[in-house]
Amino acid sequence: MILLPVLPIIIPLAGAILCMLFRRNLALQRDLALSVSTLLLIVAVGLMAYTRDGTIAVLHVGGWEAPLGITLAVDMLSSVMLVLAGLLAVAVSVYACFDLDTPRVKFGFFPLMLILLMGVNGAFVTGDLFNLYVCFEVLLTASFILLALGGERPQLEGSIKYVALNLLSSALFLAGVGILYGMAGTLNMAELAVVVQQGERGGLVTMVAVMFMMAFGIKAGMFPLYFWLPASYPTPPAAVSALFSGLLTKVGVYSLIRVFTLIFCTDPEFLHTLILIGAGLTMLSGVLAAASHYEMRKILSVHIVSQIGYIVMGLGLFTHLALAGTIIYLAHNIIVKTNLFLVAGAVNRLKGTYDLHKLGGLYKERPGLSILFLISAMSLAGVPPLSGFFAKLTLIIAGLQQEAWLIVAVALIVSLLTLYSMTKIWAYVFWKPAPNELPDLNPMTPAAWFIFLLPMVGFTVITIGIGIFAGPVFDYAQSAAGQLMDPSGYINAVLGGGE
Amino acid sequence: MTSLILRTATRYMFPPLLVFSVYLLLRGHHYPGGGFVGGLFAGSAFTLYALAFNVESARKLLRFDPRDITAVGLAVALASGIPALFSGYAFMTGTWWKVPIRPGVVIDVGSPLIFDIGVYLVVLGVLLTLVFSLGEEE
Amino acid sequence: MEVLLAIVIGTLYTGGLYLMMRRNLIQLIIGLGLLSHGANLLIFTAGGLRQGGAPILAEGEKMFATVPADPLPQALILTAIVISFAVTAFALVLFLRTYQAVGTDDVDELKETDT
Amino acid sequence: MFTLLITCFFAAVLAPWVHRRVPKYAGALLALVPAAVFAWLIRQLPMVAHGHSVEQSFQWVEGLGLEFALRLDGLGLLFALLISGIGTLIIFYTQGYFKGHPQQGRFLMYTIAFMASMLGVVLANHLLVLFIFWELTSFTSYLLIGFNHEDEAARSAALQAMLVTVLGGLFLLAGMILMAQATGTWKLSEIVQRGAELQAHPHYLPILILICIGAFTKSAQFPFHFWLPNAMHAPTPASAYLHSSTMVKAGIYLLARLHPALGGTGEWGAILTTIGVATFLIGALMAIGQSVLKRLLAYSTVSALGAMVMLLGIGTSGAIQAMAAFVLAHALYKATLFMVAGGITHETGETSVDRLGGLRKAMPFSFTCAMLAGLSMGGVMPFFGFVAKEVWLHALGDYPLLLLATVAVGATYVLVGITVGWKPFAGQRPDGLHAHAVPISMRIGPLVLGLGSLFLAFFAGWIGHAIVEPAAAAIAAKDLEVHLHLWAGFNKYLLMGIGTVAIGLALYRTRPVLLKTGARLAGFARFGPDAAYRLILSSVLKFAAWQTRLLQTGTLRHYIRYAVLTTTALVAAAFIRAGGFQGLENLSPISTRIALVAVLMIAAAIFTVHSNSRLRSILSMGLVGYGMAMLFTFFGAPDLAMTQLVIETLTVILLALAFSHLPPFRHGSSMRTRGTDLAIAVGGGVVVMLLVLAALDVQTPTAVSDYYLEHSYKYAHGRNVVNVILVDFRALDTLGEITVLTIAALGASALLKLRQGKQEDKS
Repeated sequence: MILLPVLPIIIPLAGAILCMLFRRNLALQRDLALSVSTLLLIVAVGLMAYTRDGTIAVLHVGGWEAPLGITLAVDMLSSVMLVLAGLLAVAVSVYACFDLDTPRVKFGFFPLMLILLMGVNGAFVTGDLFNLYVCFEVLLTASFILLALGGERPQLEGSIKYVALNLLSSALFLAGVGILYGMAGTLNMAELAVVVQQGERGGLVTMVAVMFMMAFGIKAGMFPLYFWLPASYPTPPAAVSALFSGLLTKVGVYSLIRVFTLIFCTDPEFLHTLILIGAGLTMLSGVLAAASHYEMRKILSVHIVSQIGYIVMGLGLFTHLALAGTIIYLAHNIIVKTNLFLVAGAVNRLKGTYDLHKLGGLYKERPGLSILFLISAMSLAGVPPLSGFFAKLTLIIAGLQQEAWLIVAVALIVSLLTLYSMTKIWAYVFWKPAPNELPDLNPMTPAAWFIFLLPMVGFTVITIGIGIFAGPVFDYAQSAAGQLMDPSGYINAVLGGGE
Repeated sequence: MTSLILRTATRYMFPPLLVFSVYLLLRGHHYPGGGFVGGLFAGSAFTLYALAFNVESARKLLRFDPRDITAVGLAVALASGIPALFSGYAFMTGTWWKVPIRPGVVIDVGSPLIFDIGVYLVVLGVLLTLVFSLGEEE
Repeated sequence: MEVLLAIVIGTLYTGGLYLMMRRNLIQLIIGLGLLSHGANLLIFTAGGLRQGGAPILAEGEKMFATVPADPLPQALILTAIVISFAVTAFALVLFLRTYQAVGTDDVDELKETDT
Repeated sequence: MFTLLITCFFAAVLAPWVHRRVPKYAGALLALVPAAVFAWLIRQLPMVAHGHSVEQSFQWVEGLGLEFALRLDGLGLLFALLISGIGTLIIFYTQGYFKGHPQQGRFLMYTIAFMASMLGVVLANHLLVLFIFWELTSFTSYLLIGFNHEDEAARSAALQAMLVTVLGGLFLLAGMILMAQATGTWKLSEIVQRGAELQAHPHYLPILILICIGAFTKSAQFPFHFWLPNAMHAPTPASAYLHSSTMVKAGIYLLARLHPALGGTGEWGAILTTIGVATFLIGALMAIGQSVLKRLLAYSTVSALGAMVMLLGIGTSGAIQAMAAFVLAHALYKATLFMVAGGITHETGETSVDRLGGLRKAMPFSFTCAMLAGLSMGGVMPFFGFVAKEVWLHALGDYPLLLLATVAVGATYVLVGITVGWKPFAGQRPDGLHAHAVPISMRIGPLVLGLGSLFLAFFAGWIGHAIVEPAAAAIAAKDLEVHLHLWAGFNKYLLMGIGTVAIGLALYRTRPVLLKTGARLAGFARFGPDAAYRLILSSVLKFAAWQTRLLQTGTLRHYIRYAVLTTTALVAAAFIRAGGFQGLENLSPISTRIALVAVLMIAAAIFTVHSNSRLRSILSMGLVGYGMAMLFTFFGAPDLAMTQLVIETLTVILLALAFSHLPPFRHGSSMRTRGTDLAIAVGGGVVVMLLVLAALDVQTPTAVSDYYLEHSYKYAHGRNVVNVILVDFRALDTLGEITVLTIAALGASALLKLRQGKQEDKS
């Protein structure tokens, strides 16, 4: 374990540096991005295999044993997140080869994407709170630029909201880190966990915990902090939206899960109840917003919010089963949501618009694309036996076990509304005849179109696969949740010298 | 701002500022200073130059595209973590070599110093990228 | 002393937040600047104030004679300062570009993407 | 069984491909699949009739207790036979109905997928497996109802059917999970043995209600019945299959299946009987006023479904037998009538009974089938409908009111039977009505089922013993003997049957009057559940739009307000929860120079906020930064001070550079807004201040720093500990940090250049 945990950070960085050095060679950048993403996926799978039996891969960067230096620690949750990030990177790289305008590529889409991945991966592997902050800044800065790069009015407007609120969140995060350091004298999350458990100043811990909840809540897109998301996510090209929707909010959620299972579990009665309330409101508010929009990407964007509610619901319930549900939901959502954005991008590619009122007739014209959309949409709505069904099922069983009637009721109603807004897209874009003859704008050859669709096919196969092989998936999530519920393994691995 | 006094002052200030920045970089490990401040000072020297004359001539003076300097700096910083791997240590473990500069005087040169040089380059490159492109904006 | 600094921090946060809620883009940036000053000072204060000198070992010494200031918060703040400089610089350009594209620096008028 | 299901789904996936290869015989070819299933089921018949069951199971999601468990018993067999048998005929029928239709392949795919799902529902032995297939039937039904997808009405009907059934499905899911938690098992075969345990559980009533809602929505019980008539926008083969003979019976199946577990209590009887009777009557009443063929049939289906629920609610052995027999009889005649109706519409393009007539010559074949089915529906000797009606009346012997209702409703069935089976074929053909005989593929189905209604009646005894008895035994969870007779002797029930037919004939005579009354009463639909559905849907949408407008205002300032307010409120709540301050300790003395700097910083900050001039505002912010640098110097942080100084200067320069491109401050806010904002901001500031003070109270352990101070020179070869931390101890942070720097600069320059590039493009 001298190298493996740090590879997800340094591989994309190295790739990005190469891209920057070969600024002018766009073809090379594209190939680089693709190969780096593939390499990342391989590394992630390697880490997953290594941590499969519950071992935690620990690396003390610089050879400074915890808590002196920065320690990277990869557990099952981290490695599944890394694998998903890798998958997403590969898919988006392939997709981006066809769907991006040259200026955007020229001004650094690929290096930025790689840096974004570096930040995201860093957030997943790090075991150090301040390092987490740095990783957040890395991925945020990269995302700011990716968002704004088009330089068009909506993108710029969206970027401003995105930047302002995320910087506010960073300031909160930083303040929280500072206070926590002042209190515990360490930044290592495992040691923080130990100190916080022992400390008698529970009240202060709870206050700081709330700050972290808010800081990550903004990034994750929770109610009532999510408003930057629908303002900004629908503005960039589909490749960027897909990348964002799949990764950025999920890093926020991941961090919430990490700190609220490892460090801030001293006062679940207050904190986790707050999270649960937030989860319910997030689900509801997001899905209602989705019901009121008539633009494909906007609907999908506010659905991100609503889905975050489900993911966080498991954390709020804070039981073994609920966390397993959260993990399945995370994985499911990353795959399905990204895919929906890619499909939306493909629709736009064909027809030049995302407007539900203007679109139509694609069921007749493009049966293949229709099926790709339908499967993902139904998976999102939780139609069995796709991935979304098992994710929701686990959460609902967990909720009923806790007799948390209200949140279960909300979750069920929201899933009906999700179904409603997904069928809305389906009815308007695919079933309804096109109101005006829309020209087919697709200049791609059938072969290119096929490659363009490949990532979507892959994701669709995965969402079906998760359903069919729900057994092993569930077992994995269950073990990962077990690690989270009993963090002593993590703490010992990090502080006990590791390897 | 482009007054004669500033220009003349800049002409005299520029070389010492640059030297000072390198000095800050090198002594940073033991005294206040380091890559950040060093890079900032070096950057400030060029910024001053750009303010006194114009961006065009500052670019000429620099010779390299600041973006390349940044990328190279980042590469140096990243690469400084690699040597440790060859001796079987964790990534970024400090590796130190004794370098005799004069008979009898031996100084420690280590990978963290190389890392700091990377930082210096990045800060310099970044500052100039920003200043030059803002300065070129009309 | 700490109480005094806490008041300073509180003021910086108040000022920063207030400016962020104004309508001008520039005020938004200045607000962010104040906010990051506040956060840095917060880390500094919360990390413990010690007037024992800089954490720099004098030439020839092997140990610190008196307990110097805590070096770790300093390193953190240094990182935070540089990051916030970078982000502020980018935000500045972004705002500039937005002003040029939209023709206003009034935050209230930037609502095309919502609703 | 598992293989059968997989084969069916596989066939569904292959259907479009088959259709592309052999467009003319796709239906016939694909019909072989359900036919094979049917054959297999028939082979199991003797075994099941002896009370055995076929079981199969393997693990799916062990952690959740989800086993893919299947079980074929009497009840499942009855339904599975209907599903596969009618399925075979329908798929074959489709070939003719959709002749030359480009999307026939897709229709076949959906239909076969539906069939497989439906088989899954009746074969499942695990609650969740049942639920999965249950949802799949809703989903395939959506695709089938919306098959004519360019028609707005079809789309909205599809959505309605799906929303209603899926809503019910969600209730069902909750009920199932609670039931599993109450009984400790997911297996249906075990749950039905734990009825007593379940009925004593405190969650019994909620479970019962949840399950009932699920079943009622699916089986179109009042007040959820409205989706079924609207679902008639589906192509006729789908209506005949899903919305009369199979899918709508899924709810009935579920209630029957769970009868041993949930049934037999007062609550069960009350809920099922009330809803059943209401549906039974309302369906019949609504059917009277209809003239569109399919809607007429749909309402009579609603009524029939109500009857089944009612019989289950009564729950005596007799009622259960009657229900099982009626399920069979109803499926046979109703599917036939639908297929005939489809044939008529297919050939004439006409949907309303009242514009049809005189078709007997053009469509003799359809006429025959329609008569057979119509008579069975009317409960006339010697049809199976009659046999079922006899048992039914027998079962209601103790309930005079229900008997009365049954006679009344039975009369409307007679009316419907005549209206569909006789009316279009008799009398004069209206002008301009063209008709041909239906193609062969569309004849087989109605013929087989129509004749089935006749023949089964003659083998009533055997059917009763082999099919109805095992089913009824499974519902009642005890052994019972079923004796069905074509001729049960001359008794009062026979008289009632005859009376029913007579009243029905009389009703048919007065049909024009009834239609007029019906039309007059149509205004009441405004208060009906269909209207309620629309109202609820549109209210939800309105509320959604309202909340979105309210929250997503587009104004950044509001978003910041929400964030600051929430944070402040929650941190304050946590502060209060912690019991406020515990007193301040460990304070260091105030020195004058620091106090001066602090005051300077506060003043500069206030001036920054207050100033109306950009330059002064920025310069005073710079002053704050310099104040920070001074503080850093005082507290032993020379590196920090230096960096802060340079960075602050650069920031001011950058801001000033940018200013030349920006206008001066123009947009003020009202005093009130400013006041509110100030209050919010002060709240935020105060909370942060409290946090800092609270944090000071804690003795800071500094083991890590102490290590750094002690070993920095020894192990990391550096005297400047801060620098050593940056480039060695925590070098990874620095690496991240310079990455941020790099991309921020890159991004800024790209943004600036992008525009220059654009301008070049334009010129």
